[in-house]
Amino acid sequence: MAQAAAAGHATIFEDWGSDVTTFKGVPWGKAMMWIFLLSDTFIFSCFLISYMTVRITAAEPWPNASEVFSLTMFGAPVPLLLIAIMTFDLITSSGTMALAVNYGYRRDKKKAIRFICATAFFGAVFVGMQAFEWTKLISEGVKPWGNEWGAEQFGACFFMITGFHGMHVSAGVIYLLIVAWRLHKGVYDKTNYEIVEIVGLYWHFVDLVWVFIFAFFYLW
Amino acid sequence: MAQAEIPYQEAMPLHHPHSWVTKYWFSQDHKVIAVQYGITAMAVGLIALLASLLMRTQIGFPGAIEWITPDRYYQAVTMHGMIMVIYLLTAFLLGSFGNYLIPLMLGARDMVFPFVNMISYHVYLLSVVILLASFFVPGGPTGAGWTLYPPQAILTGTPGADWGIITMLLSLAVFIVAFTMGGLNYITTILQARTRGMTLMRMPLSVWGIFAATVLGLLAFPALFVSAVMMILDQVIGTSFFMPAIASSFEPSASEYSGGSPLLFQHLFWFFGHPEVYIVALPAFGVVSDLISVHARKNIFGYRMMVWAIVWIGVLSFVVWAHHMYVAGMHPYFGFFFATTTLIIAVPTAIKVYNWTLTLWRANIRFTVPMLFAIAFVITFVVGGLTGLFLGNVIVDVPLSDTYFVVAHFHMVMGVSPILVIFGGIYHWYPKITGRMLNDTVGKLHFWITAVGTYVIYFPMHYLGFVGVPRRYYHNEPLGESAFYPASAELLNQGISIAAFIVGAAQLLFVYNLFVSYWRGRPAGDNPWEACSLEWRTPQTPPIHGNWSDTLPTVHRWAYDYSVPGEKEDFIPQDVPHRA
Amino acid sequence: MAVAIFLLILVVGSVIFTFVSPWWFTDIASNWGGIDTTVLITFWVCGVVFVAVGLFMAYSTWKFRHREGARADYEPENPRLELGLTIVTAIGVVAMLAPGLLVWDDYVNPPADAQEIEVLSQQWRWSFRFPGEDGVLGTVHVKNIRSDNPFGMNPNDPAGEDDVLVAGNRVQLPVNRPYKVLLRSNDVLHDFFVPEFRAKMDAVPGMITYFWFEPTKEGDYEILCAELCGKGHYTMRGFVDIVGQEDFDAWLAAQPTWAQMKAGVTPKAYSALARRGREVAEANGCFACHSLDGSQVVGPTWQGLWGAETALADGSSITVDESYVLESVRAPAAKLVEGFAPVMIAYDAEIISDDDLAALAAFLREDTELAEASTP
Amino acid sequence: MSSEVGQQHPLSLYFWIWGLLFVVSAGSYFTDFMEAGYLRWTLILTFMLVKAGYIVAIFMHLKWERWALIYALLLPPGALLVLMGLMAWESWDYTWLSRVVYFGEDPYPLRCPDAANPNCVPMAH
Repeated sequence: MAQAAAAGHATIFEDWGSDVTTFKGVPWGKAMMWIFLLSDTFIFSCFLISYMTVRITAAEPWPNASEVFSLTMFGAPVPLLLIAIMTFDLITSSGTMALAVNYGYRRDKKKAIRFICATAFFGAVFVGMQAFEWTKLISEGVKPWGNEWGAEQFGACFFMITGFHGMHVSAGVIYLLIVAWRLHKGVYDKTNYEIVEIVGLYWHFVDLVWVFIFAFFYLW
Repeated sequence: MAQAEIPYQEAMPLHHPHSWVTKYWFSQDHKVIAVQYGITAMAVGLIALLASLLMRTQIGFPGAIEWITPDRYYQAVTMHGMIMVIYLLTAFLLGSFGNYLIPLMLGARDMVFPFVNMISYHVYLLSVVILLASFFVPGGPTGAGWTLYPPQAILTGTPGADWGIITMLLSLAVFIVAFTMGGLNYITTILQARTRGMTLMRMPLSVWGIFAATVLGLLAFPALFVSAVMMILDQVIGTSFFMPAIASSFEPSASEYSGGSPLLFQHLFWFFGHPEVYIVALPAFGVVSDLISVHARKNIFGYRMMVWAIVWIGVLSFVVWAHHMYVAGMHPYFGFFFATTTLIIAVPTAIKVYNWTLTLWRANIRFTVPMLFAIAFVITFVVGGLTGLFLGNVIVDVPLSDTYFVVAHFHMVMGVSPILVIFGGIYHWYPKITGRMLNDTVGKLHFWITAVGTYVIYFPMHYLGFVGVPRRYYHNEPLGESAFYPASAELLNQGISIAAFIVGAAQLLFVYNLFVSYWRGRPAGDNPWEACSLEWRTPQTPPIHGNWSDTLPTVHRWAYDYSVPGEKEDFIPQDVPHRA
Repeated sequence: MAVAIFLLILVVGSVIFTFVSPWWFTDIASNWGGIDTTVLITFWVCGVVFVAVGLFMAYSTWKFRHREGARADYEPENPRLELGLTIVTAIGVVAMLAPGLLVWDDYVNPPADAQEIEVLSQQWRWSFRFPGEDGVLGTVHVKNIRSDNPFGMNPNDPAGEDDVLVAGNRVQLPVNRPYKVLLRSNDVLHDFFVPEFRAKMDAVPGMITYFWFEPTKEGDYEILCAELCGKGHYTMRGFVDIVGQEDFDAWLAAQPTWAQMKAGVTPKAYSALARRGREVAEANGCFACHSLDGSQVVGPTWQGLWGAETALADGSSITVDESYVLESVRAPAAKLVEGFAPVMIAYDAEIISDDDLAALAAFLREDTELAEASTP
Repeated sequence: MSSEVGQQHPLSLYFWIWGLLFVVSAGSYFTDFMEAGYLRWTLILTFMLVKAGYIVAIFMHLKWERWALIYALLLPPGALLVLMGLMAWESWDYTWLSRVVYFGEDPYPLRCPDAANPNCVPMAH
């Protein structure tokens, strides 16, 4: 697309100075999703900043995430194993989503639906692994109001941040399935299938958030 | 290209109502939703008004009504503040004015997603219901002050620390969901659904104010949402985000908390709270600019500066939040940073004031009721804005913070001022909404009592603050020979309370006027104020669903072509082409 | 016309009110004259702007009111005028901000010779701690707080042994010495505010905040809590008495140190039942409103209560005995003591059982009796 | 223009990025086996930003959007950086320090031998 960034910074003033639409070629739904994601960025950032604050101010030792989140494999603890698998799972789902968007714009409805469903599947797997992780941690004694290893905010932040992210993933899975179903029924046949890109934006955002959670919660 | 894109909007599917329910209750028409928002906000605002009268009774005449116990007093303080800021001002200025004006002023058929818009109102209604439910839960509503500072908000030394605070936070979270749905619609409509010729720099300032405020809302409410979630967790399941180790003689179970940070809540709250001030102020700025221009029959002075001032105020509002926390025990060096940013924001704000007054210069002022309210707004806002310089200048804030000076300041600047604009706006647009004029005599009576009364209430209050009378005191009786509450101050408080009762009662005139004029008002015609902006150019008054006839209007000029030299009429509407 | 007159009256009236009304700062009693100066600078800058804008509006609304056939000017903008106004405003802002920041720099940097003292706040009373002879305050933690360690002193910190502990809402300070006031809270946010000192700062639980000041005038000054701290917020008052150095030394010497308190210089030989009664009082938060040291907090003090003749709000009087104590817990409003607001909630048997209540009464009786026995 | 609506790019591009994301994630994961220190933090943040950049630029197609949209999305989070910076500063230089000095709480005596020393920076691990 020649309308791309290559067109230069001068387009900023043209676009913002024009009538009818400011974001040229961006459908209403896509504009709305972008703005929503911007707002959601503020929500997740505020969660992460709160986590940073209570962690730095904590006078009790902060439990070591890489030990807490280790799985025993072949008799030896492997740090963050499950988290790594979850990360790869989410990236996989992002890839399938990107393909779905691509096929959507090629008007290859069947393939688009197939890849959306694959994305939803990987998302559901992610939620399942998260449920497993929560169960394991709770049974090991990590509760939102305390744990055995140190600052009680560790558990509180963990459950809150991953829980909020997990809710986004779950909502995303439902959203994906609804879109796939409506696509199948032909609801969007008169449009350009931009709905696939819109749901894709949401899904990639969920993956994006995980990148930050992984770095700041599990690796710090 | 414009021609290529506009059919996208003209072909917009409109869900025309099929029954009473879809016409008035589950309507997808932005104009109906605006009225729904407005009525709900005003109804809940009356509760806030009652709460304030209870407070004034106790402050002016301590013990006169025994029913007002300290618990009830603090609950009234809290509910008054929260309802006014969130459920009345934010909801009215954005939900009602925003919904009504954006599509009409931009020449759009409706909001871009009418269904989401409709849901937005009903979620807002739900948040109001949850809020009102807090009056009936065990322990009553929260009495933590509208800032809801932990730890006290969730410890038993505060009224409503169990159910009251939970319903309050829940209601806020629901409100934020409602606002987000509405706000996404407003922004997308403004950016992507204007009519031909409507560039951003031709938009009326009302839309600019609402636009900037909505952007602020979408970026600031997340901080409140996050703190509400964390405080609910602290209260319900015993996490310690905001709760440090505590030794409370009232609540032994509080000793289960440890390591949290009360300052974190305050930072998050004001990271939301300060933009919130501008969420209320910017739409008011915009609307009042339009009112002044229309009724002074003169273009708004310095339109481009006005727009940039709105934008800069919006941007800066995100880096000034901690001026609410100068004496909150935050990092002492923050004072330098925040005092500087805060006083910088005074410059664009002052420019707006200059431009309003300069619009009056060599104008042709018609003293209609909306204009009266607009002028009263400017002088009230000048007082409120200038006292803001006291509180923003960090060291000056030290003796004045948490005294009646603060109460007087924020009531002037974000209580009375925006409400005067809301009144002005309603008197101005009521003819468009209903097709009838509001009664002028009742309107003027309402104006004079409100304008004079509020000044009498809040101007002297600053001086109580200088004396050192702290705010949020159930009663002020000094323990000994204390200078902070001389007998004369008690007299002053009685006078203020009496003025408050009169102003409170006068609002019934307004409600009366709204109702009676709906049936009995003089028919308004299409454009009673002879205004230029697009909302007065609809084919029908009140506008029908879909607003326009088969084609959308085309805009040729800005919204302020009043008294253009060489023209016969003293106003040229936006969709009139330039002469060849 | 009416609008112009309204604006004129408003401006002139505001100015007259400012100069005529009796309400202004209390006489300053600390070193913070700099604060008053910056307030005055701000006041004058803002006052001039207010009068100028107000009069300009009054004139405009009178001069340019609608007349038949009149027409407004068409003047979209005037860049020179706007730029000029912006520059003038910026100058005014700098004139206010610069001195403000200088004084703030002073405010947040206590002088090296400032003596540290601690103000401990809790719902709804003040206590104070002086560092003792070593000049160092011992470490503290809310986790250490017990009925025999109300300040939460760290029992293992030698620096705390000589700390002087002042319970009750009254404190003395010598005049003309700088103090760095460390603020601590046991429960919620409070704010130590003495209007005559101008200075204030919140006490935040879970951390220590500070401000500094130097009292310059002898006298008794009322302490106000300036941060909403619950339903008893308005009752959270106290006194700072600024006195001469000698008076202060004598007063301080009479206060117990932490070592003395630990050693139990004034031990009280309570019975087991009375000890249980004290625990009941602690568990139910009675001491938030009722002191044992004679200070009147929210409710009447319990010092010397037993057997005392007490005036009631309805004008009658009553002798405090077991039946009165029981009634006052179960139905506090029934016989209200004169001078107190009916703020106490009724504690039914689900909250405080009859046995616990009897223990509480025993504690009250023995507390008074032991105090009388130890007084010569 | 009219026929070319939406985003169409060769599939190979997505497979490339997909693969890169796996590689970067693996790199990110292996920082966990490193010694704590500035190098590790640099790597964590670099991998994080690279990953985030690929997702936003390629998968979310921001790279191909017009500057008007790109700036509208990338500038507002600057406010968050201010919040984050100030909160970090206050947390370690003020709140945490006051807890250590006055409450005698120091869980990391090795990390910070002289708690009153303002140059003593608390670093995790």
